Amino acid sequence: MPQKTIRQALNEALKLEMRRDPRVVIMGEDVTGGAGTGVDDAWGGAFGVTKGILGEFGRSRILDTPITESAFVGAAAGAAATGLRPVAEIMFVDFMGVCLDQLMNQAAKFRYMFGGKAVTPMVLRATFGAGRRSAAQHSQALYSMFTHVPGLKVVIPSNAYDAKGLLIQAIRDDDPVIFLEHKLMYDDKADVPDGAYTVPFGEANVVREGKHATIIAIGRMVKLAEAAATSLAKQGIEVAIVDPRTTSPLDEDSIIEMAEETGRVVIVDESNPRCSVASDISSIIAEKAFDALEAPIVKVTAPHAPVPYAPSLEDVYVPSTERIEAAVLKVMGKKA
Amino acid sequence: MPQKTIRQALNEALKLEMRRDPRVVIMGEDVTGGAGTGVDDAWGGAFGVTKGILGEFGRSRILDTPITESAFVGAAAGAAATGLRPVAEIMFVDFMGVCLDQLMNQAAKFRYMFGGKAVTPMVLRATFGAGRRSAAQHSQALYSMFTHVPGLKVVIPSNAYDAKGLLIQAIRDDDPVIFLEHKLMYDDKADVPDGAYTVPFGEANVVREGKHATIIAIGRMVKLAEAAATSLAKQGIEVAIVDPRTTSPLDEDSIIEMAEETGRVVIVDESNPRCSVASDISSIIAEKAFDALEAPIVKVTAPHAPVPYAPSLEDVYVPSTERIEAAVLKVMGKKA
Amino acid sequence: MQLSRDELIRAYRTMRTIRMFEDRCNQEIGTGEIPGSVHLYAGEEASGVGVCMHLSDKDTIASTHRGHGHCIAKGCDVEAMMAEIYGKATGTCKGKGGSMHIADLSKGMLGANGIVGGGPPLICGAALTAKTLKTGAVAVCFMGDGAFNQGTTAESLNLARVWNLPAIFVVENNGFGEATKMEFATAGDITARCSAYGIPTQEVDGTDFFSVHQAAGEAIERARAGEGPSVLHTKVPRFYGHFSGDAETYRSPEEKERIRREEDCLNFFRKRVTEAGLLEPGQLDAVDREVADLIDKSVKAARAAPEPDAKEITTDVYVRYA
Amino acid sequence: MQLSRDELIRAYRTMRTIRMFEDRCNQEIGTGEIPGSVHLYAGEEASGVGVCMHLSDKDTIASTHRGHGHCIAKGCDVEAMMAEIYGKATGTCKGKGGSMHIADLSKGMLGANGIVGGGPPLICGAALTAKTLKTGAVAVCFMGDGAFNQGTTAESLNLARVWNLPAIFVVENNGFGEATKMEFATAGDITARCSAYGIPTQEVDGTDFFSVHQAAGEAIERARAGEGPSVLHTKVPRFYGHFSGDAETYRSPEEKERIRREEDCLNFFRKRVTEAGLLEPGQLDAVDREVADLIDKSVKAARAAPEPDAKEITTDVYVRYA
Ligand SMILES: Cc1ncc(C[n+]2csc(CCOP(=O)(O)OP(=O)(O)O)c2C)c(N)n1
Ligand SMILES: Cc1ncc(C[n+]2csc(CCOP(=O)(O)OP(=O)(O)O)c2C)c(N)n1
Ligand SMILES: [Mg+2]
Ligand SMILES: [Mg+2]
Repeated sequence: MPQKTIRQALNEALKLEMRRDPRVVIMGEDVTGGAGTGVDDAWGGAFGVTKGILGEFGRSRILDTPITESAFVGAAAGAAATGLRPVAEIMFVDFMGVCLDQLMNQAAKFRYMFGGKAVTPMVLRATFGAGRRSAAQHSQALYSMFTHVPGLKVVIPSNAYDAKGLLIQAIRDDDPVIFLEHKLMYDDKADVPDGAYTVPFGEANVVREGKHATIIAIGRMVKLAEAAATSLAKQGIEVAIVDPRTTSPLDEDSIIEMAEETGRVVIVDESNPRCSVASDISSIIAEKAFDALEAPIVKVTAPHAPVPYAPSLEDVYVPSTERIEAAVLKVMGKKA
Repeated sequence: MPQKTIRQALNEALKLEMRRDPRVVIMGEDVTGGAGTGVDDAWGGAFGVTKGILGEFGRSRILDTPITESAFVGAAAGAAATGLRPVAEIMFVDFMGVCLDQLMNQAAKFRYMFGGKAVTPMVLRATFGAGRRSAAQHSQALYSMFTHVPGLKVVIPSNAYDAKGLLIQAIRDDDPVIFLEHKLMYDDKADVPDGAYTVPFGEANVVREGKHATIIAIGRMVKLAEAAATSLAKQGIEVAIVDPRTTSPLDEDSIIEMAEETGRVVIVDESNPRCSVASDISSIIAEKAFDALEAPIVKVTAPHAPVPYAPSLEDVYVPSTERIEAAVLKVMGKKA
Repeated sequence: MQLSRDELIRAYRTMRTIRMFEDRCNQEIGTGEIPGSVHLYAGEEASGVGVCMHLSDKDTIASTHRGHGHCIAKGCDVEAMMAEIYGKATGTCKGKGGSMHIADLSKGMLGANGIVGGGPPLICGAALTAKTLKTGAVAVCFMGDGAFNQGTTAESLNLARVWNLPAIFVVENNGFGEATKMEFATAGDITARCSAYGIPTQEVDGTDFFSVHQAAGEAIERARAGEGPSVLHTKVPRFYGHFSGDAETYRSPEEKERIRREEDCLNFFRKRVTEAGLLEPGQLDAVDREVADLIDKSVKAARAAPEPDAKEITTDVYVRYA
Repeated sequence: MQLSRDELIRAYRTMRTIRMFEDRCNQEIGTGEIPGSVHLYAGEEASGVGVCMHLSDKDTIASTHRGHGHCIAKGCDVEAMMAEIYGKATGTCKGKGGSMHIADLSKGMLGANGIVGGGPPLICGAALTAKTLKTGAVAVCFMGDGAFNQGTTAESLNLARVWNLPAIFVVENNGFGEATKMEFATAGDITARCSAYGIPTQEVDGTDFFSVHQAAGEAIERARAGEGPSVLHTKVPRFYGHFSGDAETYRSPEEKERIRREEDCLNFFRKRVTEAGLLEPGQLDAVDREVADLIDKSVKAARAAPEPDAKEITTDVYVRYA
């Protein structure tokens, strides 16, 4: 199978769905880029994900916007409720601060408020995550906040195969979806089929089996967990890794099953710790796998602090393979 | 001691601090009301909390605003960073959707981003909570989202005494504070001294001692927990009740201590369940009081759904005394 | 624009339906049977109806917290609306939304909205749908003078112009945002602020159905012809307080009486059509009786209707979840 | 407004410092030693400096992602700024903020800002502080033409007028928001859109220090006199790409060269003051050398400075927590 980057996988997903369904449109700041300059498709999105779409589909299907997130996220919601299937792009998820209402109070609540009579098939793509020396306003995770919101689905792919399948699912899905792409992972490669396929929501991926401990990891943390697992395997410790892929819906069954199998759980989540996906999953396991737990769950997260700029700080801020290894040893009652 | 309502207690707190410190100013929509009509102080805030302040302090200290939450929440942040101590009012916390950026990415992050050189003593007051037939966009709790945000303090008083002391503390505090008032509780009375006093942040209140189980309850849920405890006492079940009062900072020590004392814990939080304060506290207890827990923690929360309008739905949506009682029985291994 | 007798009757009936619906809501709020609070549109009828007379179910409107009038003008079922306000299972939204969230997408009604300024971005989206799928439809956003100041409005005006959307923004200026006068809260001039975006903007007397109808017709025609957005700035009176719990100490009873006497769009309409000999007073009286019956029936039906079942709490959150 | 020789030298020195700082950042980005990315202000110097020449440390400014120039114009320490950009403990923000968050409240610099449109509300607050405490200070918000469309800007213009704040909004129109032309993204006319709020608005050539200085002086004088807000709309060129990683395929190298040749505010300034006999070329050359030394020293110091200690991760989140 051809190896593709996450960027390519996402680009393919968008093109395939745009070919398949004329109602799919893209909107966002510089999603083509160069508007008004005479040069077409100058950027293709700040991270190049939407590059080349203008050429095939024209400006009626991919729309550059002014720098007004409330207007175009709301437009995506209003368009979705009236018959399009828009994919809006927010460059950095941090910018949701200026337009949260249109996602949280409008799109996500339409169906319920309107008694089940609205369908709002919009996708909001955004980059997230620390590690790029982008400081406090361009590095947040924020998916914990979105997971809190009923009516919204939250998708966080950890590899190129899932990225493509989950994005196609998101576009075909009839509910509003926030789709979060880690900005350090666009060049990560995996085997990705050329055709269209979907990865269902609410189905965790068991990335690795292992009998001694279970790591549940989100987004880029899956990769770090795999590195930790490889290193731990050399010490004879076999860890299972579960990637929920979507935090809403959450595949509780698989998570609990895997937690029960080993009785020892580490959760790795790069977001801030309070009211986080890590604490959410921890609380679910602690309640539903109570009898099976042999040791307290250990969470590996960012600290309760904004993301710092300096590399010497950011590198310690983000969970690392070393911290994951130490957490596994701790949950197994061993010294690091 | 005089009995006062929460409304009166908050009003007193504001007046006392405005007398004490000329830098304290109030701003918000209709915080006086009637601007431009020739009638002064027509509303005193949508819930009457700021009534009577205009008369004593004049329009330079209490400012009506246009309906532009981003502008005036940001103005509060900018004013705080330059020498005032503003108290901004958002009528319903749900409206934070339109202005979250100014709180989350600006005020809460200034100090960190600026290397510890900024002080942003602003208070954002807002009403929250379900039960008033106000439907999905006027009934949310949202404190779980705010608790997630580093740099922000989150205060949720459960009675008039705390309300006054916590608001005075919030105004004197040098960090940005979101202060959440349950809209069904403004007429709740308690003994409230006339003078100024503070209730410190990060110190839970042990509302009731009890050896069989521990209830941790937030905001209005404290009252329901007390009713449940009274009813359970008749059955010979003695439950302790802990009111964290502030979810950020959170008094982990008291919570863990009380959890360890009984080994059986119920958490009552009226917010949506995912990535909530309930799951946060549950996860902390499950990890730090692991050996003491005799049964899985039980959370009593709203469902993962927006707040419905119809009384027949809303009354079942919000946690009730009955559900709390049932949860205590469950955590004690008894049938309801 | 010429209106047939049938159209005139329809316009009058719709405005009268709104008026009686609102008067009755106000009355029923007093009985304590309506669970929530309501924001009444009485006095503003000619604005909503003058615009919506041009629209079909394919066209979309977005409304506000003060949404009953827009819903009725856009064709929502009046009985279901009343049941919704009573929080009943037979309501437009099965009782889940209430007064502030009445919506019926089959009628092109994208919802009342509890968020001031929530509608303008949404209507850009509805207009984009029409433009992209070439349906020939237009999208209309109603908003208040208070909502006009929200950042979302400014952004949406800009976006609608930049994307050249078939969108009409109707600023219903009733002089108040809650208890605050428009003049206090609004810098400069609403009409000028809209024109500066390069958007055709017209100010009209919102108590005169015919002026609104004329101006709206031109704007909607431009939109359907691909000429992009317009703004209509209608000046209207607000007969009741801001919401059902407003003691309205900032406005004298005399002033309210004067407004009801002198600025009633229904009186103006009746006078105009009867004096011009277009309709007989008796025809209008008949409409009044029919509407009164409808409202009465709606209230009775709403009272008798079942409450939604508790199981409904967790339905309709998603189309599909898991 | 008359400027003394010292003031002219100061203006030139500040503009030259900005230019050299930015050129050097651009160069050092190439070496890979600067951890993050930068948005360079080169070309726009006369706008920031023309305004800030009127301000003291008591006055507050809010800036943007393109903030180095505003920081320097407002008196932030250049060495500390460079160290900040290098992510060092000696930086303005101890390395925690980086290029997009340089702030120094002791200088009245309320921060660069990573959120487009983040500044206008904040500056309303700083202006409110001045007004409430009667400090006589003013508050100035710099923003780009892209930021001008954000809802926060519209709301802030309205609020500043309604509250009659001593606030000046400087729209630095460099013709681009990222890779998108201003003309594509902006409906109507920026100047007209501001005037419509009833706010005195002046459009000036932002490459002409003297025009900016004159217009800013008048606006700031009005603000200090209690006459409320003003807008300055300065037209400026952007010498570099949007940010350090921008390949700028949407602008030809020839066009960039032409702009640098024909629209350089520093050349204009030099020509004007030397031709008018106000300053000698030699004086300006001396400034150039001094500034070059300063920038050199800054880079060397930044390179040599220690990184922040890992313990700093959780400090400065709160003044006090627990
Ligand atoms: C974002 C937001 N802010 C504040 C409110 C509270 N609120 C409800 S209606 C209203 C006044 C709106 O005024 P206007 O837009 O003129 O409409 P009108 O009520 O006059 O019809 C306010 C402030 C809200 N619902 N949403
Ligand atoms: C809320 C928000 N949206 C988008 C961005 C991404 N972004 C950074 S700079 C920029 C362009 C800003 O244009 P303008 O205001 O004209 O300033 P200039 O870069 O031209 O100086 C954009 C879109 C952001 N930082 N914040
Ligand atoms: Mg109004
Ligand atoms: Mg620009």
